Amino acid sequence: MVDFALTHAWLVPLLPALAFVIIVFLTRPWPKLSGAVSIAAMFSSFVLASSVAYGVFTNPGFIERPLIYSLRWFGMEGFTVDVGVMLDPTSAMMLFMVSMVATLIQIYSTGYMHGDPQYSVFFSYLSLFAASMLGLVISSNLLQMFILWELVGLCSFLLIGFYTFKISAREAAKKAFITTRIGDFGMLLGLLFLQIIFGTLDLAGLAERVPHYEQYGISLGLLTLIAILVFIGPIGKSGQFPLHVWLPDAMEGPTPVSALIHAATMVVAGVYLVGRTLFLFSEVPGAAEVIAFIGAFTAIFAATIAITQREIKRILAYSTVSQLGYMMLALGVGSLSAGMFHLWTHAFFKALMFLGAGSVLHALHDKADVWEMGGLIKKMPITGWTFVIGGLAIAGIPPFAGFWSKDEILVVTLEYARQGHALGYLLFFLASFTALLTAFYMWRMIFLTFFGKEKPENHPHESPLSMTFPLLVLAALAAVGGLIGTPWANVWGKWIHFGHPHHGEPNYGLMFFSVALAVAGIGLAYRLYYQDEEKKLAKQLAERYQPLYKLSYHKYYIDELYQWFTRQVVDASAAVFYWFDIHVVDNIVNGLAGATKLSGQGLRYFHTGRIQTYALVFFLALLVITVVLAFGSPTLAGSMGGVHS
Amino acid sequence: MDNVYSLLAFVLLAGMILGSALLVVTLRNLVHSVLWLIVMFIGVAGTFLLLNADFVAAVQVLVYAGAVCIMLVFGVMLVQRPNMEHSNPINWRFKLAAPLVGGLFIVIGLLTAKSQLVVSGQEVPAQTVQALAPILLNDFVIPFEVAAILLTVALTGALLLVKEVKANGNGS
Amino acid sequence: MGTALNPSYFMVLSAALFAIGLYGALSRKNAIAVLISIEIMLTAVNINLVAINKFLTPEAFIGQIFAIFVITVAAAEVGLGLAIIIAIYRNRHTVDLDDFNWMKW
Amino acid sequence: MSLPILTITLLAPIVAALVIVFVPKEEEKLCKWIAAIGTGAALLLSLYVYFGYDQSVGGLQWVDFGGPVPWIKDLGVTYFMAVDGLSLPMLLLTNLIGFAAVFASWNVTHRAKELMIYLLILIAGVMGTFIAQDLFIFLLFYEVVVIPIYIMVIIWGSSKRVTKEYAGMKLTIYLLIGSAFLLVGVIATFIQSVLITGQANMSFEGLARVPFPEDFQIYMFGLMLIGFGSLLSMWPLHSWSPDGYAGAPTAVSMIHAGVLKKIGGYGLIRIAIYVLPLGAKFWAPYIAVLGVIGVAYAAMGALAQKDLKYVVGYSSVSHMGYVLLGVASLGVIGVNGAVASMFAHGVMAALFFSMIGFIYEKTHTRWIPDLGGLSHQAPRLSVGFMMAGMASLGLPGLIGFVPEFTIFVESFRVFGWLAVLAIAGIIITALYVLRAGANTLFGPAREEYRQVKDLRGAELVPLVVLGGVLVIGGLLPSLLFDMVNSGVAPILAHIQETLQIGGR
Repeated sequence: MVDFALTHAWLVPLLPALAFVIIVFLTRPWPKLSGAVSIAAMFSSFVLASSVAYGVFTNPGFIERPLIYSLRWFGMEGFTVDVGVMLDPTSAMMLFMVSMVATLIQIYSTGYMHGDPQYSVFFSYLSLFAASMLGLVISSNLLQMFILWELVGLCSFLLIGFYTFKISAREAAKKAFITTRIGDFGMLLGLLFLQIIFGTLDLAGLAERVPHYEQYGISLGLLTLIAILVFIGPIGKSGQFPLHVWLPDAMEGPTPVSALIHAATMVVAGVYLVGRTLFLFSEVPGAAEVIAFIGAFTAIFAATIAITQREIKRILAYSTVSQLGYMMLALGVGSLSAGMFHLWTHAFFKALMFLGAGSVLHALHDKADVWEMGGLIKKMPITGWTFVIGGLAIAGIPPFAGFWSKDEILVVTLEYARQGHALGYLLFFLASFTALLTAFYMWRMIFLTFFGKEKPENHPHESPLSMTFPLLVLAALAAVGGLIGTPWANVWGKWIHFGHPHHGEPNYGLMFFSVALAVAGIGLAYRLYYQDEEKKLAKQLAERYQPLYKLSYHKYYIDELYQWFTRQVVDASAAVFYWFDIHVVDNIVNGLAGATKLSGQGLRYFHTGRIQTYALVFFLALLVITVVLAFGSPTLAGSMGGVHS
Repeated sequence: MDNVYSLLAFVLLAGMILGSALLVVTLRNLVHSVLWLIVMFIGVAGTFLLLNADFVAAVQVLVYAGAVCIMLVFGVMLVQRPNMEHSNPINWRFKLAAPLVGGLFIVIGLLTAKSQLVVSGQEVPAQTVQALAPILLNDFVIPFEVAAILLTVALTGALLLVKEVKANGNGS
Repeated sequence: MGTALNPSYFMVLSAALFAIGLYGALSRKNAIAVLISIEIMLTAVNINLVAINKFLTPEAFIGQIFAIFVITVAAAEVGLGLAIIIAIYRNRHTVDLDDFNWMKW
Repeated sequence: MSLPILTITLLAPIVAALVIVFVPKEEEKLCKWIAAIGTGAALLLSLYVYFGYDQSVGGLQWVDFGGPVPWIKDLGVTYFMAVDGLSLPMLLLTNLIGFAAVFASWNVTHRAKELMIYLLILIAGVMGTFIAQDLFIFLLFYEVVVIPIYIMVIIWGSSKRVTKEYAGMKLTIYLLIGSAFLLVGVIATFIQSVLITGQANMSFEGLARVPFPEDFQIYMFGLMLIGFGSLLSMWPLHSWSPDGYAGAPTAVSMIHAGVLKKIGGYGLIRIAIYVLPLGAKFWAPYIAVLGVIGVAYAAMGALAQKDLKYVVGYSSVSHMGYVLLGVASLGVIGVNGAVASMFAHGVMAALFFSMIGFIYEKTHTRWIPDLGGLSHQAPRLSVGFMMAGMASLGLPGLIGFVPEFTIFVESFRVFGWLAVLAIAGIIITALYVLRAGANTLFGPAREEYRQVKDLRGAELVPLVVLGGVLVIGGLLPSLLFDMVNSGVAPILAHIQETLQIGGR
């Protein structure tokens, strides 16, 4: 089984793809059947992925020498692209995680989407998404990865815009696609550079060649540029500043989508890509620094926005952006292990919280403002308590999952600073402060939503088992999922690392510091939003720091800026181009046509319509020609001179 | 002395042809023009006889002097108003046309004078019809048939044209 | 050559007849007169053909056959031409060619 | 190989057209079925030829009548029908789109019989240009194409920003002016070849072997560039494209954008570059610049449009910019990409236009602000539209991406940062395609389109055929690329050889 799984890992993405085809062409009219097909395929895929993971994690050889098999996709002289499978601990972990979360979320969706007229379509999209994402994870080639990366983006577009009757959903879908497209443009350029310079896009091949870049005749500067170009892709996909704007809007999609795509899987594709190409970034310290800074900045930036948002899914979205920044930071300071670890734990607790939020929305009939909720934990105990577990995990309270991964990131950042990197301590400070803010805004949300006074106008009820079951599973994972990466027995770091495995001594001081931050954040939230039943203090603070509050509430007006740019710059220049086209280019053409017409109009007066005049002119011309031919030129006249028999 | 007679005949025929042709194109009365046209055609037929082309001469008399002229007279009568006196006016172009045709005549004449024609010296057989028939019905059978079709088509076309207009005339 | 008949005579005769016909075709207003003038021009050509046949290629008879074809076509042409003129006359009540100017611009 | 299969393929639509001539015009359905059978037969035959072509051997295959059949001896014109890896994709494309176009016109009731006849003549004409290996025959078919186009636009077109008469005239005149320049270049080239070699030969292969002097090549290439460029809607000779497509009926837009335009690119490679490599080398940078301008300029133009057909019209100009860029790279990878891109664009543009045609048929408008929410009433239509749009913006997994990427690889290597501007076009493309697509299909369902019916029966054929090709070509690009490569590689090898000899 395990050997079969290892050699047939391509079946993992193929099964959901098949499910997609089956649903689209066969079972669309029967929603229940479609859902069953989709879940069955996904679950088989999960089983297979587990076997793959088992196979990989029992064979340490895969750490250094990944299992790769591929076949030629297309090619020509000087440019061949293979597609294939590359299995190492990192991809096996992702494979396992993605297929599991996807399975859980599909189960959840049977409850959440119950009765939706587009039920089958929804499951077909989910299947297609899972197929693309799993394919991305096992890609052995950057172009293959890019292709699936784009397909993932397409699914995201379709799923965000799933409620097609909502204009906001439509706009959000467009925004998501176009914003990530900008990132893809940079990435595409980077890939082109890599292809042209190194002659391959195979990850293994590149990993071999990039360290010897000087032999390929390029400077460190160019390599830095390439690395940054490649990184623009993840900036778009993983919602890093300044291309983060689409992610919060993406919450227009159904909640399972938000959980699956915009928390657990797709958005981490960027992180995963950076992890996959870390051989490139580790060569160029400049690019790595850029990543670290963008990561850290995104983390704090999104956190400051999240503290004032009112919609439950939006808060979670900004928290996602912030956590993704965290992962990037870890990768930027050179620790694949820490970044992937946070990706792993984050997938569980964030999926959990999104699904919990979905459960809440389901119960409250899509009322999303946290200020209008309260006391829900009494009516929805499973949702509430699992949500609390998620909150503890993300805030970084031991022994929940988030603590270990966050601690790991703080450790590596501190080490990075200690190695004498300029501004390394700034990174550490940003990371720590973000941790504090994270705990604060998460618990602000939890207190407002689940605790405090019940609102009489709400009639919440607990969700069905199909929805709570995934919550319970995810809660369990969020609680214990981090234990494989404790500093005392770092199984995680042993398997998933780049370069030399990380053997950090447990840093108790830092651990304490991190817990203190989390507790402080929670405490602050407790003081402001639980103890203070009228929330007077919170309101007062908002009053006093009105400009800051507004800045945060309006997300630093970045959306407005982009909108202004699109409207006033892009559209306006498009209008200018169009004006130029119909008034200049076209008028040149029409002018030529007009000139022709005018000359025709002038010449037409020669056409008197009197046939005898024509004949007169004809014979005059004949006479002239005859005279010229016969008497003008001696040679011609000679030839005209006689009739020869 | 054959030569002298034939020369004399040529001069007389040429005078008859050119004179009547000039009258055709200058007379004001169209009916008179047509009558002089018959004279001209007969003159031409005489010329053909002079040229040992008896069959062509016969055809000339039959077709031109006979059929065509009759048709023309009918045509004139069908379209012309009762007043025949000025039925054939001259337009402004004659001032240009006269020098033009004069020039054309001179040029052709000059070219003819310059040409060195190689006269074969052989005589044309006296009986041309026997010689013509096999050529016309063997070598030229396809053009011959095409000409026949052309005539039929022309006849039908003419009928159609005239008939159609009549129908329209009734209708309007 | 003396007094013997010469092809040049016939050619000049033909040229003169052609010129007269052309003059008529260009200068008359009446469409039928123009048709008549065209007949004169065709006849002129026929004289030429037959004359060349006699003097240059007496054996071949091509000239005479050509003349016969020309006569045939001319007859057809007169028939059709007259039909057209009559048709136009029925519609326009004129045979003056200068009034036939609806083909202009 | 005794059967002249290419000639049969060429004749299939013509025979169908002849049969339709004898069908009473009231029998519209029968006319359409005959047209469908004719184009379907041609499609099957061309598929047979495509998959029967031996790529490992390469070169001209499926030669009709065993070789060139002399036609006009004095001019060296021969009836020479054969295909190689360059013409085969185009042949297949023609028949795919032709077949789909018949079904896209399924609902036309106004003079349907004549429409089908012209459509079939058009298809046959386009096909002929691609399988002719003789310059004269190529031009002959090229001119054949012009006539039905004009008539079809005038009779079945629609007037929006410009009247259909204006659009038809513009389209036709551009085609004719292009062909006039082309003709001058071709005739001069032919005469020069006679002067150099002393014998008349009009086949492409024969002409390619003639060593033309460099100056001559440069001038002639310039002429041909104007000719083929205006056909390919190369900036600034593109302005017929949006107006023409907007005015034309669906079938004409499909065939015109889908394949007729590609005659320009095909001719550029097959005739201009193949016969005049030194001229190509001189002009390549200019072509690249014009291509890049075309990409950016037309993409911006498309962004400003509100009429769906104008969006696609400008977008096709933009895509042709990529093709030009690929051609201008004069490298195997780039030219491969350009040819594959022509194929890809043909399929997607045809699908786009057929879907727009259906939208127009059902809603009587193409004005984007008036549309919206169609995905509720017409999900299949929306799928087709979105597929075309996604292929157009180069979504991987559909046919558009790999050719585009291939072009990028080569042009980026050859032209460096110039190509970046073109690559940036993908962002603008995404912007306008998504705007057009999302605003038409998504959003709240509109009351006035409540009665809109989804695609059914015969209307599904364009979606199935072209959409299927989009997906298959996207997932298995080697099907297309191996074929293209077998045709392009020898041509470029020949060019490289010439350049090395003539390069001095």
